[in-house]
Amino acid sequence: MLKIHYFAHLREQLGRECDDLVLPDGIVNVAELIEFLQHKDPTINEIFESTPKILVAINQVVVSRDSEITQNDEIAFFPPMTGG
Amino acid sequence: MLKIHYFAHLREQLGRECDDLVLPDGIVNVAELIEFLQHKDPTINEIFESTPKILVAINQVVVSRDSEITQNDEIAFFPPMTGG
Amino acid sequence: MISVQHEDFNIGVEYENLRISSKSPGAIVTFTGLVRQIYNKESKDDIVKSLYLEHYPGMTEQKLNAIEEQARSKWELLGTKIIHRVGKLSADDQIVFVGVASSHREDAFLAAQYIMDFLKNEAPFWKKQKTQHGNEWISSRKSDIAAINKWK
Amino acid sequence: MISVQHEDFNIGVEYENLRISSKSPGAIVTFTGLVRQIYNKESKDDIVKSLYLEHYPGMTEQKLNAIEEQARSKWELLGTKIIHRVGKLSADDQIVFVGVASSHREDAFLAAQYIMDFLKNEAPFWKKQKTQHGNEWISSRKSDIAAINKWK
Repeated sequence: MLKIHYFAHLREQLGRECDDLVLPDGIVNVAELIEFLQHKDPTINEIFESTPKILVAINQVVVSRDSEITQNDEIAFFPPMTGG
Repeated sequence: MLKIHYFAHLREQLGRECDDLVLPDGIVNVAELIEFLQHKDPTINEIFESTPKILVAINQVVVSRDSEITQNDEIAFFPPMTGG
Repeated sequence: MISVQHEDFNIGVEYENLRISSKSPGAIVTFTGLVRQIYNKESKDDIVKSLYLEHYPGMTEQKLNAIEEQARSKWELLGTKIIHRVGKLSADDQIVFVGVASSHREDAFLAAQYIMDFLKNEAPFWKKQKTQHGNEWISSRKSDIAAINKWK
Repeated sequence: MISVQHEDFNIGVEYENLRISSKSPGAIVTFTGLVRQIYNKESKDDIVKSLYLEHYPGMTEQKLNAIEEQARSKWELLGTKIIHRVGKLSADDQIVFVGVASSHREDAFLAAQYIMDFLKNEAPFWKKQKTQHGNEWISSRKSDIAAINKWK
């Protein structure tokens, strides 16, 4: 089971903090997962269409969109950091 | 009357903090004053001979050795600063 | 040492802790980031009423530890401390503290700047500000992204 | 503001003064210089027993004010404070404090470094240290002289 977290305005637009998802067959990397989520959820589609830069972390490490995903990974989507 | 101050190891070697001196005739700049003091005082001569870099200030501003001296100036001799 | 916390912090206490826990430091640099009343210079009428700081628990702590470790591997440091607050803050509140103790001032200054530059760009915190015009998530600044490049 | 004094100072108090007197700063950087137990790395058995700090009354204050003024003309600063102690100090004592408040961290970091670099080279202070081998006036360091050049 994948755990997918959303932060900041992504979380707010979506109206929830996270999703649980069984890694669908044929989904190998981050780009494919995003495409899958966009098809499944119109709000997620809207968020990814309207937000210029969304970062992705796998197991709490920021990765590129061609990074591989495996079952039980912790995935997170968020805008660029603005702390400090 | 010139007031001549000595600081740090110059003051210690000399055994005094300052000298009062009527600006001697013909002494126009710092280099000439140093030469005059070296002739007058063997300890000052020794200090200037043995110390590689002595800084000079006229009226509390560091100046070069060709700077002009006028009566009533406050002169100071000291080694490079080591504060902070 | 790092801490992600809701509570405020005290610079005097943090400084003394660094001073005592480091072995005979010659230089201690502290950086404190605070909530400015006006965040954006171009819209001077936007007075910040409050700021909400969100973070990614777990990843945030991991990242701050990694940044601290990187700084300690690049410079000879005798002590480091990073504190970042989360939750609701008001104008003029303290947000972030970085303290660095070293034998020499260059190392202490560079390490503190390095930690802040990477914290800004890589530690998962997000700011939402409330002004008289409503709530708004703050976008990342180009100058902060550029700041990273000087360390490469 | 500048102060040349025999008395110790308190970083917490100095920080709070800067914070209160500056109008809504976004960044406050403090630098504190302390007496290291071992001043010279090459002679590790020379433990500093005490340090005597001499200065040139009048010129010192004038120079510190000028350095502070230069920093304020180069960066957008909301508040600055320089304290330098004189007289007899012991190992681990605080010697010098520089505090800078600004809207942005880059300005605060750069101004604090600038002030320290010029203070080291241009403010008339001289250190004499006492170790088990006796008393010795400390020579100026090449690295401190070099530090000035990066601002030119």
